[in-house]
Amino acid sequence: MRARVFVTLKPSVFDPQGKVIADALHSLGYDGVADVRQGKYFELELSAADAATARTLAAEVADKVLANPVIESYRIEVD
Amino acid sequence: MRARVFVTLKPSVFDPQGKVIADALHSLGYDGVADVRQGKYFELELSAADAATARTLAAEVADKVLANPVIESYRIEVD
Amino acid sequence: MKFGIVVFPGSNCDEDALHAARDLFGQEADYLWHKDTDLKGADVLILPGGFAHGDYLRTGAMARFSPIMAPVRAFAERGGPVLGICNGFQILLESGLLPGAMLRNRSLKYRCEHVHVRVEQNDTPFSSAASVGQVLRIPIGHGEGNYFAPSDMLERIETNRQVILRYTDAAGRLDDHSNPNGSVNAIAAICNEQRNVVGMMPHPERACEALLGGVDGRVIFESILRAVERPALQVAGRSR
Amino acid sequence: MIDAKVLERHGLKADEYERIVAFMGREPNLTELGIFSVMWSEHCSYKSSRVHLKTLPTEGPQVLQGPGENAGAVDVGEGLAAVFKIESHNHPSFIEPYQGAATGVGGIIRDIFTMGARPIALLNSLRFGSLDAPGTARLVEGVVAGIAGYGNSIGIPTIGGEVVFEPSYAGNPLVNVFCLGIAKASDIIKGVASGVGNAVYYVGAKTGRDGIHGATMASAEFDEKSAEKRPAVQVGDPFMEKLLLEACLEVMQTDALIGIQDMGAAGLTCSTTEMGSRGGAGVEIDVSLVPQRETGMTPYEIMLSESQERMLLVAKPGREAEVERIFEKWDLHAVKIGHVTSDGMLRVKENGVVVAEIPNRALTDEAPLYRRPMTEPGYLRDVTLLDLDALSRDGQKALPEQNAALLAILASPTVASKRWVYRQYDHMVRTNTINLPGLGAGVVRIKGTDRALAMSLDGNGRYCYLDPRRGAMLAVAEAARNVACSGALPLAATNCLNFGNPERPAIMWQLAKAVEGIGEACRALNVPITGGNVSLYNETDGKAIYPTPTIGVVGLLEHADRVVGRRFQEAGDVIILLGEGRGELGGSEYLNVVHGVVRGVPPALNLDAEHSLQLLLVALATDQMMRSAHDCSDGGIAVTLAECCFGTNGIGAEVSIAGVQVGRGPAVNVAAALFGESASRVVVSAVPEDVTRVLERAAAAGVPAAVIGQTGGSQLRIAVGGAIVIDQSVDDAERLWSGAIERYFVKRVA
Ligand SMILES: Nc1ncnc2c1ncn2[C@@H]1O[C@H](COP(=O)(O)OP(=O)(O)O)[C@@H](O)[C@H]1O
Ligand SMILES: [Mg+2]
Repeated sequence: MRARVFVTLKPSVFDPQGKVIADALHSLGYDGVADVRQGKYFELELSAADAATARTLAAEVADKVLANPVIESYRIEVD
Repeated sequence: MRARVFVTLKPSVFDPQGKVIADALHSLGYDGVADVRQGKYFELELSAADAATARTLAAEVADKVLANPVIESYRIEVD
Repeated sequence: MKFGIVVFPGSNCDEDALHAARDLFGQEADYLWHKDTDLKGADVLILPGGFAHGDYLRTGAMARFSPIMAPVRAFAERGGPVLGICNGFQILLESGLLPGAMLRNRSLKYRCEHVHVRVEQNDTPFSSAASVGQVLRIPIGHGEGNYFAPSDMLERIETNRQVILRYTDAAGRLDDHSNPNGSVNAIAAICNEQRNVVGMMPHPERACEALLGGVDGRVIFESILRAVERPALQVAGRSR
Repeated sequence: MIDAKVLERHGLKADEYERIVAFMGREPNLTELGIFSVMWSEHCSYKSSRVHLKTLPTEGPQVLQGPGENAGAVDVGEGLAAVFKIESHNHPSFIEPYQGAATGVGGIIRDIFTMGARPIALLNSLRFGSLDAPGTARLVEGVVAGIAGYGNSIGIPTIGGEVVFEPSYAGNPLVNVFCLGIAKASDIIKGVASGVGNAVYYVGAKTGRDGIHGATMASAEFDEKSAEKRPAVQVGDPFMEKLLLEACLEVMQTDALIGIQDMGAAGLTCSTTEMGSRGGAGVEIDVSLVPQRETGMTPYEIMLSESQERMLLVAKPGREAEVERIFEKWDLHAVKIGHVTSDGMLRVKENGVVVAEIPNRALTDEAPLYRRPMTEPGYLRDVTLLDLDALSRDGQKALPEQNAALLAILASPTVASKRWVYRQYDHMVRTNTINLPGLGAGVVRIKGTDRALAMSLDGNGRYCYLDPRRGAMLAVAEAARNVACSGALPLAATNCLNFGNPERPAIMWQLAKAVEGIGEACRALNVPITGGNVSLYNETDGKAIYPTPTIGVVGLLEHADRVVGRRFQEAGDVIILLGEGRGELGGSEYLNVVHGVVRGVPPALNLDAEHSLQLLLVALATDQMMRSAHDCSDGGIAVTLAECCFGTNGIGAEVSIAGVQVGRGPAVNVAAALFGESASRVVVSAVPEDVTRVLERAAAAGVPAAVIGQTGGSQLRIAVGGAIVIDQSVDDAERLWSGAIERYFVKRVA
């Protein structure tokens, strides 16, 4: 079973990477891009019986390891 | 309008980060996690008339800046 | 006194810390392997710089799970002096022994160069030999030293006088240009509320010999010697 | 099944295939063909260059290990050896700048610790197209980040190097990386397999499909089809390498090993073959035992994979458990994949079934060896002609004013400060670096001794384009001179030969002449060649790069604390010029930057004079008579003087140098005096009390020496033949010089 975990900086946290990319895009003339935020994306191969167990496992792993609660929040998708 | 861009290493490309994370999870006892692949995740704020234009713009930006075509591929979602 | 230098897989300033403590300051010093579970009777702990576990995922993110971290935590809670340098600082943040988190440098580039830092507080075991306002010239070498704390946390840190070093110019003036990584409030080093655990991005062990271009880092080690000789300082009276 | 197309994909020529069939006495299967293709590739076999490399001087009392092993080694006293080598990663870096450069660093580091040495310093020599050209900045950014990403993480300081920007490298950048390590001379380990039945171990990263045909790719020209070769990209894992480094050095302490070798180009194939042939033995492995990252890998893929961070080692009988235990400590699993045999064969099995069987000799000694035809390139007849008076005459244009010319050169990316580059490298880790980047040669002290090692990489493609032989000699001279300027006695050299397609007689001629020049200079300057690397086919769409030999020289300082840097120390010091300027402008930075001309013959080089100069520099440093020393290279004495003032918080200088007569126009003669690049010159500063002694020493050494001025003030003032022609604020000039590269990178994605 596969879970996808999206880790993003909390809105209140300045995102240096997103900022540099946005600047670069503007200097390239992409003014249509108002803002960029960069996050991390994880694909987890899980040996779980059902989606629910998979989600719980993914959430535990995200809480404990993949995200830093001080600056980041995460979202999980299971399929 | 918002576009989400997922950048992942091509399947054949070695992902040292994913490997180390997986190893760490195993040493923490999460044997249910068979494999981990790490990628990048971008949220783009776009001033685009409609979803189609937004997607085109996002794709162009992904090609030019967000993804490294040599080792990475990407997926786009627009909402 | 005895230094314990914690070695994680990927640490790379462990030898430098040992060299400073043992060869330059004539102290007993020993490595503590991350799989160890006892501190070999160390009086002071240094978590050295490097790229523990490759700094993959997040700097310091995986080191905090190493077996050694349990006794390190206990040691810190007993008031034992713990210094995290660079990656060691990041590990202390990730393991919650210090408040806040690190972001990529705002330039997104690794930066290795001498910078100036101003001593803000000297009632910690790692700054007691310095005077408040003193400006030190010490090298940095990091790609993720952009210190961040949410506003409420930051306020607590400032009111508790937990900021130990700030990036300034050579004259000790704060200016954005002298901030090498974008750290909030130009923070280069902080301590915990008990003031016995300190994390700093600059590398004092790289500034202990004239031959290497500067000796301003010595004051950090001299502070440790004092602190441990006179334990009174260790629990640092005025902290509330 | 093996038709012309298959051969072409394997970079094998028809006659080479016939050779294979003749040797095997049968048609090889595809796995065997793949093995031959990588072992017979230019990269692994040196088939075009070997006959010339053989002429290089490789011996001397200081040499502990010459060419042939994973790296060379020299005696640096107190029972210690300096182990060093240079390696190119040009093609991979062009295809994927970050990973290409990173894996290049990873590879050269493995070459060093494979010898049992602890790596303590990295250098890199980079060549790119013009920074103004589209795409260059992005390439530079990727390469520099890749070098930094790997070196910083593993904790080896990058203490020096060079960066050059020339249109000729636009389609084919050069990334040459150098690593130096320290070992107990008695503990040096070799890459041999011996002792029939001894276990052959595999340790490190798992094997994937990455880098397959990297070695053959490094031996083929670029063209629009290069894109197809992209799956070859390898990803570096510096963390894995750090574990390997520590674990291997720990294992080597136990003397439980017979031999060890890293898997670099041609991976498992090259390491098994070379270890076998060095030990006069054979190696038999079973690929099904090789740890694999991907499923369904064929023996062909496993044998040719160039996955990074892998080592092959042979353990002494009865010591296997000990070896395994040490690797386990570092969470590495040493896997027995085969054993040493007596039959001199490389035998590859899959689940016990033989899938390839080739005599080592066929892959090594019997590999093709070419004396390729050479002819002097026609372009030389024209480009060596230089009429200096034409510079000002044609179009009646007057020469630019000299101050403007100086600023233009200082702001040209090749001469400008490389701070933007080396600031991204951790150059202080290990707390040994006593000459930081920007101060000339890189210098690291050796802890536990009073000693230090100085090292410098230098090369000048433009000189070599105009005269490969002399250009190569000048490169050796400059590298050794930079080392001597720091006070270190040059001990030995390594070299990386970056050239075009050797199947073109003109290119082959350039290579041969360059090797001749290297050999002659190394003999005269007493720096034997202990190893190196050859990178050919550096062409894009048939256009070759400038012939570019990169020379690395390593020197020894007996007293680390007497190291000398390039910067002036204090106002009031006396400035002395060692050597003589002859106003040679051929191939100079001045002609290139100010006039857009690449013409003439490079400066003359008297090797005996150069050697005396270098020995004098070492003596002056040892007796602490010079406070700074900086050689005159790109941009001549004017640029050298400016660089001596930079980084001193604005210490200026008042200097007066002799005029020269190279043309009719007075302006040209002044320019030649200021910017001419005559070799064997060093600008030294000394306290007034020492000046007489310095001059006496120079006279005794037969080195021309003259007091040319004094440090002080905030201006750089240079008079030629009595008339002041340069009058510059040091601060302004330094601002321009420091920011010249940086400005190309603001607002760029990292
Ligand atoms: N790629 C690089 N990496 C690290 N340091 C570099 C690099 N390129 C140049 N430097 C440093 O910048 C300084 C100037 O380089 P260069 O102009 O080539 O010196 P020189 O003219 O004495 O040969 C030297 O100290 C060199 O080590
Ligand atoms: Mg140079």
